[in-house]
Amino acid sequence: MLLAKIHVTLKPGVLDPQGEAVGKGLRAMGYGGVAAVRVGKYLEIMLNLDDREGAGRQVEEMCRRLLANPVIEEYRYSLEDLAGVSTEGTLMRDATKASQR
Amino acid sequence: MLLAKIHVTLKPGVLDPQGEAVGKGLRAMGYGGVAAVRVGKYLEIMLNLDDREGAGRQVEEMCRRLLANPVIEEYRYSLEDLAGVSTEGTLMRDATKASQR
Amino acid sequence: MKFGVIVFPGSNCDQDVHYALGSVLGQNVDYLWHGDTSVSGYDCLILPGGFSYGDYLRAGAIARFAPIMPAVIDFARSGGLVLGICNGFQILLEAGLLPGAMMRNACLQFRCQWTCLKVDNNATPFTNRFREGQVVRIPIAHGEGNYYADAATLAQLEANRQIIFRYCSPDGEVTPAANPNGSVGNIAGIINREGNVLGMMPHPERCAEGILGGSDGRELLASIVDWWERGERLGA
Amino acid sequence: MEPEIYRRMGLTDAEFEKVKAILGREPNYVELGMFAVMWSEHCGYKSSRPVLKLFPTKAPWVLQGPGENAGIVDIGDGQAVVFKIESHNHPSAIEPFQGAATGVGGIVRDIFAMGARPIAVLNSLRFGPLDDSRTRYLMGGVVGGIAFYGNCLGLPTVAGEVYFEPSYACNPLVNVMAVGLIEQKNIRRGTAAGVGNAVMLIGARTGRDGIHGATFASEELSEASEERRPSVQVGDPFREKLLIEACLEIINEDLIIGMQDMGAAGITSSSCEMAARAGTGMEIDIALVPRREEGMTPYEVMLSESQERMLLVPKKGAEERIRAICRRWGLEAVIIGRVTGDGLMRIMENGRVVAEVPAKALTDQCPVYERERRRPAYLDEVRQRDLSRLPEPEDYGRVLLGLLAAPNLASKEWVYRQYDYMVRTDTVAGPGGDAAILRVKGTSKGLALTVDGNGRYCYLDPERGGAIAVAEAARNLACVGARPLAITDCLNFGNPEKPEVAWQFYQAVRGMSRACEVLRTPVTGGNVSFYNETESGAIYPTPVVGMVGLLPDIEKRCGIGFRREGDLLILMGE
Ligand SMILES: Nc1ncnc2c1ncn2[C@@H]1O[C@H](COP(=O)(O)OP(=O)(O)O)[C@@H](O)[C@H]1O
Repeated sequence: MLLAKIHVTLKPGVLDPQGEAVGKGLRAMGYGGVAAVRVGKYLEIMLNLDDREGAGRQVEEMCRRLLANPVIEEYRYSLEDLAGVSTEGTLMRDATKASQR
Repeated sequence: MLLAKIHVTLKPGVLDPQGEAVGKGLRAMGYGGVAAVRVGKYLEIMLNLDDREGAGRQVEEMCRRLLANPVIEEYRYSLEDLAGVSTEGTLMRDATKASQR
Repeated sequence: MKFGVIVFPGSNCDQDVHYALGSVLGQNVDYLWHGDTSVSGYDCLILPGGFSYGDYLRAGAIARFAPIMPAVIDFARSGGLVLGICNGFQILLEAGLLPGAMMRNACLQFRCQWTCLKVDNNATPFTNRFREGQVVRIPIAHGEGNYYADAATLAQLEANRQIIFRYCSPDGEVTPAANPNGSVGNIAGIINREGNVLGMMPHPERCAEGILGGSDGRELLASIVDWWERGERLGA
Repeated sequence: MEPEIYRRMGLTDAEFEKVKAILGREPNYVELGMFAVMWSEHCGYKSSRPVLKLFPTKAPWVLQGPGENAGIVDIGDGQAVVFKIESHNHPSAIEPFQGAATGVGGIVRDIFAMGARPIAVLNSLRFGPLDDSRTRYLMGGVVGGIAFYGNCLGLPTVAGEVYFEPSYACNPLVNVMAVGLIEQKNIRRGTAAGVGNAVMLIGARTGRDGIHGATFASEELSEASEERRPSVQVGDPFREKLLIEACLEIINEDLIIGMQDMGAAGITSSSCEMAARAGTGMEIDIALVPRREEGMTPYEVMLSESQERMLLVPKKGAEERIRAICRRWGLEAVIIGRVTGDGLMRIMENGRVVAEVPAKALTDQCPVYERERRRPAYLDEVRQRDLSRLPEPEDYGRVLLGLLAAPNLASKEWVYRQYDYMVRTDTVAGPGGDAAILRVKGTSKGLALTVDGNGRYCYLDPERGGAIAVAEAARNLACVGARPLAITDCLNFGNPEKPEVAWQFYQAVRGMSRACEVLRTPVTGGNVSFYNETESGAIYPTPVVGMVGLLPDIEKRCGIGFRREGDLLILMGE
C-alpha cells in the first residue's frame, strides 16, 4: 500500500478568485496581517501497489491527465509507504502546532 | 513574512463524493491500483507577521472560525519563514519525483 | 408585518423574494445591507439565495461574518422569525443558528429542477397553511444542498420534529430516487429547536404565482403572515 | 524592425507597411501590439466586414444596430431589449470550463455596458461524437463553466441547443447569447465624448491574462497553441455580479457619458473604440492602472485581457460619486486618463509617452480583405447522393427507438438541469420547449427567446442553410405566440483565407440576409469566429441565430404538448 499526497495549485499569475475572497474575508474578520491567500486542492490517493517506482510514474501521469489542468494549474506529489508509519511528522515538521479537531 | 500552509480535509467518517468520482475516473482510465481517493483543500496564506507564536495562534483561529467547517472537516497547518528558504525540499522530501508543467 | 431581505455581496434572489413578498403578497418589505449592524423594526428576516461572496471556500462561510450577522443572530435568539432560502440556509448553518453542514451535491453537479416535498411538520410559523404530510412542489437550484448531520444530531432533529421538508416522489414517498442531492434522510429543510428559524434549499419565491408553474411557495410565505397576524409570537 | 516581430504578432508585411504609412514612422513595440490586436480578425473583422454589409439592419423598432456593444429593439412602454451573441470557441477548446465561463462573463458585460439589466442567457454548443472521452470531457467542462458563471450571476440560462458532429471534435463551438432589459432613457453607448472628461477603470485588477488572446482567436488551433495556454483566463463571476450592480446604480443615477467592457484586447480596444465613436482622443497613464502582478510592461497592461473590468467616461464632477458606489460594492475605481480633442490615443507611463496613435487608425483604418471565393468541390459529391435509393428500413420501431436515442435528438435535460433557468422569477417557459418565454414584470408583455443553427444544412448548402437557421428561429418564436423582432448572429467558420471557406461564408450570409428581409427581422449585431479548424479540417460552416420576439399579451402564449383529450390536431404549411 502506498499513499500519494498530491497538491494541485494555480500557476503563479493565474487569477485566484477564491483566494482573493478568502483573503478579503479574513482581513474583514480582523486578521490584518493576511497579505495574500491562494487556494488549491489536496488529494490523497491510496494505491494498491508496492513498487514505488511504477507508482510514481502512475501518479505523475494521473496528475497530468486528470487531476491537474495543465493550462492553469501545476501539481506536486509525494509518495509514502503505508506500513504503519505516521507520515504526519514529515509534513508537519515545521509546524508550531498541528491541530485536528 | 510567514507562510502558512493549511490542509483542510473531510473528517474520516464523512462521505466524499468528489473523491469517489475521482477514484472511479482514475480506475476507468486504467489505474486499477487506485484503492481510495479523498479530496481536500490546500491553502497558502502569506502573513505580514514575524512573530511565529502569535501567527500560529492566528492561523489556528482562522482555521477554526472560517477555513474549516468543524461539522465535516478537520485541518492541519504548518508555518514557514519566508526568508528566501525554499520550502519545497521539506514537503517534497519523499517524492520520487516532483514535477511542474 | 414588516420583512427585511438581507443583501449580501453575491445574493441574487434578493429581488425575487422582495417581489414575492411585496408585489405578490402586498407586504411591507425592505432590503437590508450586509454592512449594516441593526435589524430593528423588522418582524421577519429573509436570507435569500445566491452566491454570497461567490460561495468561494464553502457556501455561506464568509457571509456568516458579515457585519449584519451579529444582529441577525441576536434577533433569532430572541425569537424573531428568520427564513434562510438556499444560500440563506447555508449561511444559517455556518452561523450555527441551525445544526449540521452543507456539502456538495452527491452528483457533483448543480441541479435546477422542480422537487416534491413532504411537509413533515406543519405546526410552524412557516408551514401552517399546509397539512401535515402534504406534498408540495417547490423548485431547487443549487450545487451544495447535500445536507449532512451526524447521527446524534439527526436523532435530535427527528425527536424534536425539526425536520420540516423532505424530498419525496409526487405521491409522497421519501425515496432515494426523489433525492436530488444526496441529502441525509432526504432533508430539504429544518427548523431550530425553538421553531423560529427555518432553513430550506427549495425556493418558495420561485413558485409564488401560477404563471411560474406553481404557487405552493406563496402558501409558505403567506403562512408567515397568517401566523404573525394571529399574534402567535413565540413567547408572547 | 525585424519582420519576425510583427509577423509573430499576426501582422502581414503589407499591414506593417500600412501602419508605417499611417504613423509616418516605424511603430514602437507597444504601438505595434495595439495595431496587431485591433487589426486581428477577431477585433477588426477584416475578412468579414464587406460581406456583413449584406445584412439588413434597419426597422422602425431597431433602436441600435450593429457597431455597439449590443443591439437594442423597442418593445413599447419606453422599454427596450438589449441582446447579443458571442463565441468563445478557441478558449473553450483549450480549457473548456474557464473558456466557457469567461464567454458568459464577456457577453453579459456587453449587455450592462449599454445600461441594461441582464435578464437571461442562452447557449449554442457543438461537440464531436459523444462516444469519445475527450468530447465528454469538453462537454462536461463547457456546460459546467456556463453553469458556474451564469448561475453565480443570478442569470437564468433559459434556452439553447447542442449538436454532436465529427467536424467539431477538435474544435467545439461555444456561443453564448445574453439578453437585457432597459428603460430607453437609460440607454448608454460606448462613446468617450466631452474633451477633458475623466476616463475611469472599474472592477478587477489587471494581470498578465490572455495577452494576445485576440490574435489567438484569429488563428487555427494547432500544436503551437498548446504552448500559448496561459492566454486562457480565469473568470470571477462573483466580481462580475458586483460589477453589474455597481454599473446599474451608476446608470440609474445618470453619472456617465459612456461605458464599455474590456474583452479581447483589453484597455486597447475599449479605449480606442470609445474614442473613435466619439471622434475624440484619449490620454491614459498606465501607471495608474491597478495591477495584480508586479513588473508589468506597458505592452502587457495595454493588451491584458483580465476579465471583469469596465472602462467608463463619467460626467464632469461625477467621479467621486462613482467611486463611492464602487466602494460600497467592494470594487476598485480609478481615473486612468482623460478624453482629449486631438483624436490620438496617447499612452503614457508616469508621464512618459509610450505610444501615440490615432484612435481611428486602430478601428476604422483596419485593412479589409475581399477574400477569394470558390465553390467547394465536395458539394458536387454530396449532392449526387440519391436519397431515394436508401433502403427501406425493415423495422420502423427499431428505427424510431434509434432516433430517440440519438444524442442529437434526445432530451438535453442533462445540460439544462445544471443551469439555473428560474432565477429572477420571470421564466414562464424555460428550456424544453420551442422558445423560452420571459415575462416583463409590471406589464402584460412577454419576451420570447431562441437560438438556432444547423451546421449540417449549411455544409450541404450554405445559402439555404443560413436561411433555414433564421427561419427556424422565427418558427420557434411563432410557435410560442411571439412576433419575431430581430436577430443577433454568431458566424462560426473555418479559415477565411481558404477560398472554399470564404465562399461558404458569403453564401451563408446571403441566405441569412434574404430570410431576415422576408421575415422582417433585421440583424442588430453579432460576432464572427473564423479559423475554426484544426489539422483534421474545418468545422461545418455554422451560423447560429439568436432571435428575440415579443408577446404583447403573455396570457396568449402557447406551449408544447397536448392539453386535452379530444383537441384537434392541425398540420400547417406545405
Ligand atoms: N445548451 C442548452 N442550454 C439550455 N437549453 C438547451 C440546451 N440545449 C437544448 N436545450 C433546450 O432543450 C430543448 C430541445 O432542444 P433542441 O433539441 O435543440 O430542440 P428543437 O430542435 O426541437 O428546437 C429546447 O427547449 C432547448 O432550449
